[in-house]
Amino acid sequence: MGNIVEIRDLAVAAKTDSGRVVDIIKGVDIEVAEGEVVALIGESGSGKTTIALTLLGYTRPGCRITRGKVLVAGRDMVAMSEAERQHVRGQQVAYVPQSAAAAFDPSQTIMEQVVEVSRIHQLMPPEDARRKAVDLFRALSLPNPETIGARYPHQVSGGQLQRLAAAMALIGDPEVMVFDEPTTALDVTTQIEVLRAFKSVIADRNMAGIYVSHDLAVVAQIADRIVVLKGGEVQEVAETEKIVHTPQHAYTKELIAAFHPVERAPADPRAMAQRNAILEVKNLSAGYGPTGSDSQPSFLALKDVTFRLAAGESLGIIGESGSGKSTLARVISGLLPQSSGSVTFEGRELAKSVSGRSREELRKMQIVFQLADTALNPNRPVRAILGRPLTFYHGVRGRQREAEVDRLLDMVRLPAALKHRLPSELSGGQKQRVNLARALAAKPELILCDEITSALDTVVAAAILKLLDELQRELGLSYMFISHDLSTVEAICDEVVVMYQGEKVEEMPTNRMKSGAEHPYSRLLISSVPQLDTNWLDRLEQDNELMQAVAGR
Amino acid sequence: MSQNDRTSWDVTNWTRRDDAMVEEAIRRGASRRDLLRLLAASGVAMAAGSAIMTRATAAFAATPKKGGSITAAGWSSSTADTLDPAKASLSTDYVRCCSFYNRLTFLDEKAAVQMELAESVESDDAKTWKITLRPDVTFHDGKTLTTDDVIYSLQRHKDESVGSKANAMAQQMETFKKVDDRVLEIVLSAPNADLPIILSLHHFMIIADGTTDFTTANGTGAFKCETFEPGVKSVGVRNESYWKENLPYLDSIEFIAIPDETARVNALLSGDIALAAMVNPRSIRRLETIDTVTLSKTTSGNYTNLNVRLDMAPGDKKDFVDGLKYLVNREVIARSVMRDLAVIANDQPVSPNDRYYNEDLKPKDYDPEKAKKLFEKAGVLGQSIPIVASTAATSSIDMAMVVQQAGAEIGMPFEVQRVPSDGYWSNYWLKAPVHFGNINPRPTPDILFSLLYTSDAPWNESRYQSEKFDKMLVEARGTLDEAKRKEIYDEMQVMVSEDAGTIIPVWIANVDALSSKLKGLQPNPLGGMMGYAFAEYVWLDD
Amino acid sequence: MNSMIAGLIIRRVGIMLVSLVIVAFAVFAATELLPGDVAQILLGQSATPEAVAGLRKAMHLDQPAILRFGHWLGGLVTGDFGRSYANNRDVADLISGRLVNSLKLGAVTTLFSVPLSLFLGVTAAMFRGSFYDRLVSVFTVTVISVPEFMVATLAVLIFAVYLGWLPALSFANEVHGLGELLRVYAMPVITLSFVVSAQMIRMTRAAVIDTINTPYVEMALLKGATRRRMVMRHALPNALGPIANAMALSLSYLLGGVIIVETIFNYPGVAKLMVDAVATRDLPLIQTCAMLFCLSYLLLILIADVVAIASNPRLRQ
Amino acid sequence: MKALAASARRRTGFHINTVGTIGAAIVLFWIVIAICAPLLVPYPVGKIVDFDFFGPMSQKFWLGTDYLGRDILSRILMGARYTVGIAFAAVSLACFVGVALGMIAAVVGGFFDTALSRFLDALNAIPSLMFGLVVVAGVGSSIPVLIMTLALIYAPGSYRFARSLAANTNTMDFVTVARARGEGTVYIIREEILPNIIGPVLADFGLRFVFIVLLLSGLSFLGLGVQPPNADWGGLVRENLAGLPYGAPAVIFPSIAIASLTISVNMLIDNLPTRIRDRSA
Repeated sequence: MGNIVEIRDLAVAAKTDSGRVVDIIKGVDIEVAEGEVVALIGESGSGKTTIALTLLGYTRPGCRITRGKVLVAGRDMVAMSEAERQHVRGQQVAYVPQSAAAAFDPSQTIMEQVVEVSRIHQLMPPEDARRKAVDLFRALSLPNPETIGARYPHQVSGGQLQRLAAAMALIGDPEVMVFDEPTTALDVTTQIEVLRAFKSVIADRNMAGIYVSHDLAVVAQIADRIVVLKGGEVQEVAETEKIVHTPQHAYTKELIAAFHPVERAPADPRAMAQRNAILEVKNLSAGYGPTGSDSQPSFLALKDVTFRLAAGESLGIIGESGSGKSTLARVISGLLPQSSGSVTFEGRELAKSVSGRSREELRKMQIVFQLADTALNPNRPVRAILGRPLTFYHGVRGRQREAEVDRLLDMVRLPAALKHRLPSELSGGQKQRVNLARALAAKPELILCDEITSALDTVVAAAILKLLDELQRELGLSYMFISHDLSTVEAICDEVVVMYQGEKVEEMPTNRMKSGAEHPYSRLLISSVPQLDTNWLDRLEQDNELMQAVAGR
Repeated sequence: MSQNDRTSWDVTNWTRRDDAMVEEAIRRGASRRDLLRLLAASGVAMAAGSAIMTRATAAFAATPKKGGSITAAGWSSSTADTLDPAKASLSTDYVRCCSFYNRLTFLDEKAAVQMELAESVESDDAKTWKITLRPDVTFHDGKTLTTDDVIYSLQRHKDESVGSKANAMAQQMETFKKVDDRVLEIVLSAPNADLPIILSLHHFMIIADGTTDFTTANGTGAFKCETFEPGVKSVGVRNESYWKENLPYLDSIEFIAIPDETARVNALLSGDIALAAMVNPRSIRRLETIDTVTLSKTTSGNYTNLNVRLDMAPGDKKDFVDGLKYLVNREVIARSVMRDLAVIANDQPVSPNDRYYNEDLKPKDYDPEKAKKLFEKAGVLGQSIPIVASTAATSSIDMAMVVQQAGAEIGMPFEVQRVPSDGYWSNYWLKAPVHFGNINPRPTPDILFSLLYTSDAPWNESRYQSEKFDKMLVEARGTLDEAKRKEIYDEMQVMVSEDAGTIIPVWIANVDALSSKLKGLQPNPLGGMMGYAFAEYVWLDD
Repeated sequence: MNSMIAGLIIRRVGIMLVSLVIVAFAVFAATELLPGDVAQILLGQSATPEAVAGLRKAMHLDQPAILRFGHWLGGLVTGDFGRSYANNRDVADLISGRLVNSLKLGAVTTLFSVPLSLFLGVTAAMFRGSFYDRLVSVFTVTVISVPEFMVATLAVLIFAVYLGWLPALSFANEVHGLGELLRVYAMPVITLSFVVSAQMIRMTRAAVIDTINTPYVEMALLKGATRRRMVMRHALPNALGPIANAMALSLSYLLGGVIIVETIFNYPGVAKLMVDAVATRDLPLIQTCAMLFCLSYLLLILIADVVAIASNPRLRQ
Repeated sequence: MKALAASARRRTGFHINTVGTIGAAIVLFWIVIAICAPLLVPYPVGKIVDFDFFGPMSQKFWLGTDYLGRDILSRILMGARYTVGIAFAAVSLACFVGVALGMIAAVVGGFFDTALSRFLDALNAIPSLMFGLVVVAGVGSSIPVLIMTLALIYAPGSYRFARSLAANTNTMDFVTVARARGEGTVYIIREEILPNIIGPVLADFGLRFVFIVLLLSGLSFLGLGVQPPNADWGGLVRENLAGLPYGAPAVIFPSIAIASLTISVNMLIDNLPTRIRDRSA
């Protein structure tokens, strides 16, 4: 079996904003045999997407291939002229983008874009191309294959778009497919279908592929071999099974370890019931849009939700996008007034909006957002970000405030020297710690964590979770932990609430999640989380009808 | 700013005001018996001395030709443009009225009264006037001219709702009596020998009886109105049955206004128009080098003056006024501001072309040191004194800057306040302590003095008060001895020059530029474009 | 889609009416604050108090200001724009001819400048960073920076006076044939295009570059599309919304903002009409002109919105 | 990629390219001239120093003389005060008012936002030159009136711009956090919104500055502007326009001055120092 792709000593340089040139890929060798799928895995900044794109002879603006070869079917993409590369793209090498929702031109129908490759390269008459596209839609098990092409991208769901993107790539019968995190933006239940579709077309056509992902469990289902990248260099290359079960390199081991979080020892339910409820939510409904005659908003994002959180405990809220879990956090924190129902904090009912609550009430309940990038004011240094709540809630100023800031940074395990930096000068994990420290500055009783680990790399996320756990022990905090990622919730929560389309479908202790879920949706959701097991996808059996209903949303 | 900085919203311009002044002067002079004779006499003298033609002079000899069409451009127009002679206010209106209508009388290039629609205007007592109309004059719509038309045309000015500019003037015409179709009688409220001159005013154009709609013009004039768009243009075509023999020469004339002087000159140079009225002295250097352009220059009694009100600070201190007279650098104004299209004047309004002009009265020299001493004496040295100027008063801003600079050099800071030309005459002129005015030619010293300098003069710009002066004026009116009158006027000129607060630095010339193919344009002392009546007299020569 | 656009138009028309009333009132108040009134200005220095009073009465100026405003507004509803104070003509008559002229000039300028701006903007975006792109941006910056009366006067001097190719004045009427039309309109159109194009080119370039940086244009590139195809098929259609908006803003200048060009070329358009009206305090005329400018501005914005919606399937629903 | 960008930003400081440097230099040059003009003028601005008008460039009069025979160099140097000064004051006022109202509208929202936006939009529909004419015709032309008028003309645009930027920032999580903390509107505007929109606002400031210089010269063309003997550059061009057929330096140099200022401001804002750019991104 010959190698269809051979990357030899590839180096890519990028020009920074300040005009400095840095190497982001530092001499990488990768080969892909015919019919083989190789996964590139690594955290953000590892250079995996950059490498994948060189297969199409493309680098993002500001980047440049400085040395090495990228041989596709024996021809060097680096040395080629731009016209030759255009000829190769779409025909020999095709690309499936990370977010199909963004990669489809919103102003054209799907069919036009799917057959565009054949039009550009004049592969076949438009009629034939259309027929072929419909066949591909069918092969990718898309609903209504005959008519789906006439729709515009915004009219189909994310999971379908991702499969349509694959159809778009397959129309030119490429020899190599490049998948760039094709399922990262999807909900877990949707991800399964997409993965299955990919897997089957690759197998059918015996194509070679490069599969870029940060998610080992996903990669384990589809790749033959895995290349582990870090900082633009290859750390380890091995068969999937070997990587998963017997990783050699320290970094790979770390990756695998992060996948198996320490399970939390569940609190005693009886003890919990005895403890005072710090937060009680009763029949909470809220939504957006103009209020109708029934005094309910036109779009209800939250319907009649009731639960209770005991002091010192952690409650997980899980659900997929659109389940209303973030709305729940906004309502509890007073950012979005509820249309009905009540929120009781430490035995006192809270006013609907921030302006009606006392400063003390606000102080005791803090909210931490998912994206530290947007949650921190990019123009204020860390000390100002942390200092403000100190001054605001506790009136601390001057030297005392500086000392408090240092203490807070220490509490989230950050060096005090960081306080002079701007958020943009921090790494993702550091930002999230600062984000957390700001909430801690208020000396709260309860922290609402809205997907705080979702945007982080696995290893970093695991560290943050550990920190949260420690802080809870030290400070006796209560958490309401919102996430779509079940393993995260598993790691930190005592109790789990499952949300679906704005409603609470089930509540259970965390340790019963895998075995004891009763509601069909809960079961579907929980079973859809990929396992670090190469055969997981093939063995998975699910309620197809329910899955369709969920995926077709 | 230059002399021609008139913009389209500059509705108040000198011509309208000028006419108002003439009217007023004549009205006030009504008691005088021999005004008419004096008018004619001085007019001759003035026209002889004042009209200077450059290359256009040669055109006098040529034989007029019929045919051809031209476009001519004035300098101001607006939506207030009108074909209603009663409301005419801009040069543009006058040009149009002159081409579409006729008056009972008109003033020729020598400022002498000539009969137009009237065959005769007679009176024994200057109170009851008998006017006989020319026979066989028809309106453009074919109707024959009768006394009814004349009575209607004159009487409507008395109706306030018409908004006539000549309302005040017309009030003295007490009754109109139709004798027959060709003869009418006008009885004045008081005797006025000047009625023939009054009737030559542009506002007293004769329109058909009962006309209220002025979207087009139904007159007896040389051209029929084909198109009229206010603020845009008018087109007149030859009136084939015009009662004046052989006139007009042109087949048609389009009249427009181009407020921007540069644009106006450029349009002439590119051949788009055949006449550009009122060109900037600074364009003349260029125009003189171009063969296809002729310049028509008229020097008359027009002047822009700096007025200091004697009845309020700082003009109540005579030394200030005297100092200012020495501070005005007349030579610089004539040379730099007017580019030599001006004659240095001596602070009194009688022009050098007038036979009553006092030759011995010399202009004050520019003497800043003397001025400084006088200012010091008046106790105003170092005080910032505002001078109000506006493009409404020709070249006043430039003149103000000359004075300002001279003041700055002796430690006398003048603050030039440029105000909008819009509303200048009603809001600033005669009102501000130190301001500019602009006065147009008057046929006699009597009119000038009674209009501008007697104690009860309506436009006593500097509030000059002198019983002696008032008496002398009355005396001169009644004096038939020319030498004696000259003597009195000479002294009055000295009085004005020395004691009044009106500083008249230079006499200003008007220059019209025309295509050298356009012939027959003669300078008229009453204004550019042949006193606005050029349309029927000019012809095209190849 | 149609109902969507219809709904939008209805909503817009409502907003327009509100805006128009605001503008009408603002203009009315501003003119009331100006010193002097139409009667005094019409009569000038020959005005005696009696004559002014008589004329004011005849023109109903003695009525309270607010009553006159209400009267005018009432007339407007019935399609009566009132009569000009200055010359007692129907405002509608006065404006119609001028408006046609302005619209003609505006239309010719639009026909010339919009394709030019689109072409330059799109090509500059396509070859971003190239010498050509720099040339275009130097051109636009220069054009943006030169006062329009300079451009106009220079153009007249060169093309009319020295070369004699084009007339120095532009009369909108009596134009026979296309050749003459081009000759007559050439200079004002060139001058105006200078003024309006620069901003349009800049905005077009920026909008296209914005869309070029999107993943779907990158996707087109990865499908093997040429640069041209990327820009024309994918970037431009998606940039149409912002481009249309920028163009509407620029073109709204063409009706009321062209006083200088109208002055220099002696072109009888509505801008000069309104300036005249201000000078004579001719309220009905001022009001109507102001309404007209406001209306044209709002209409252009509406058109831009419709273009944005028509070019974006997401908004169409 | 993210790490790369982060590491690049860590090397902050202000980086500015050549074009931006040239632009900044010219702008700075004119600002210095505007401040020091009285010390630099070879002749008094109002003094007629030459018998000729529209005199050529010479040893004595570097940039020739104007229509009255005054030294053009002196007039341009002093004119810088008015052009740069008035434009700067007007644009500052317009941006201050516009940005302040825009941020308040974006943060407060609701009826205040709708009413204000609607009203300012309607004002925007009145052609600017026309508006200037009406005001100046009404209250006369003095420097404060000019500044106020120009500011009023450009405030609605500035408002719109700032409002949309602030509305974007307003949805950011850090603002939400501040709001959840219980912070007041003033704090949110001053500390959370303003620092994040200041970059684009500055760029907008520059662009508006250019437009105001041009509008000011347009008003001067129509005869309204600074009081004599001084003149802003537009006024200089206007009063010497008759010299254009003679190719007089009196009309050419003021035009060059206007163009150099506006072009350089454009160059500067198109190539703002990178740090400011990053904020806007």
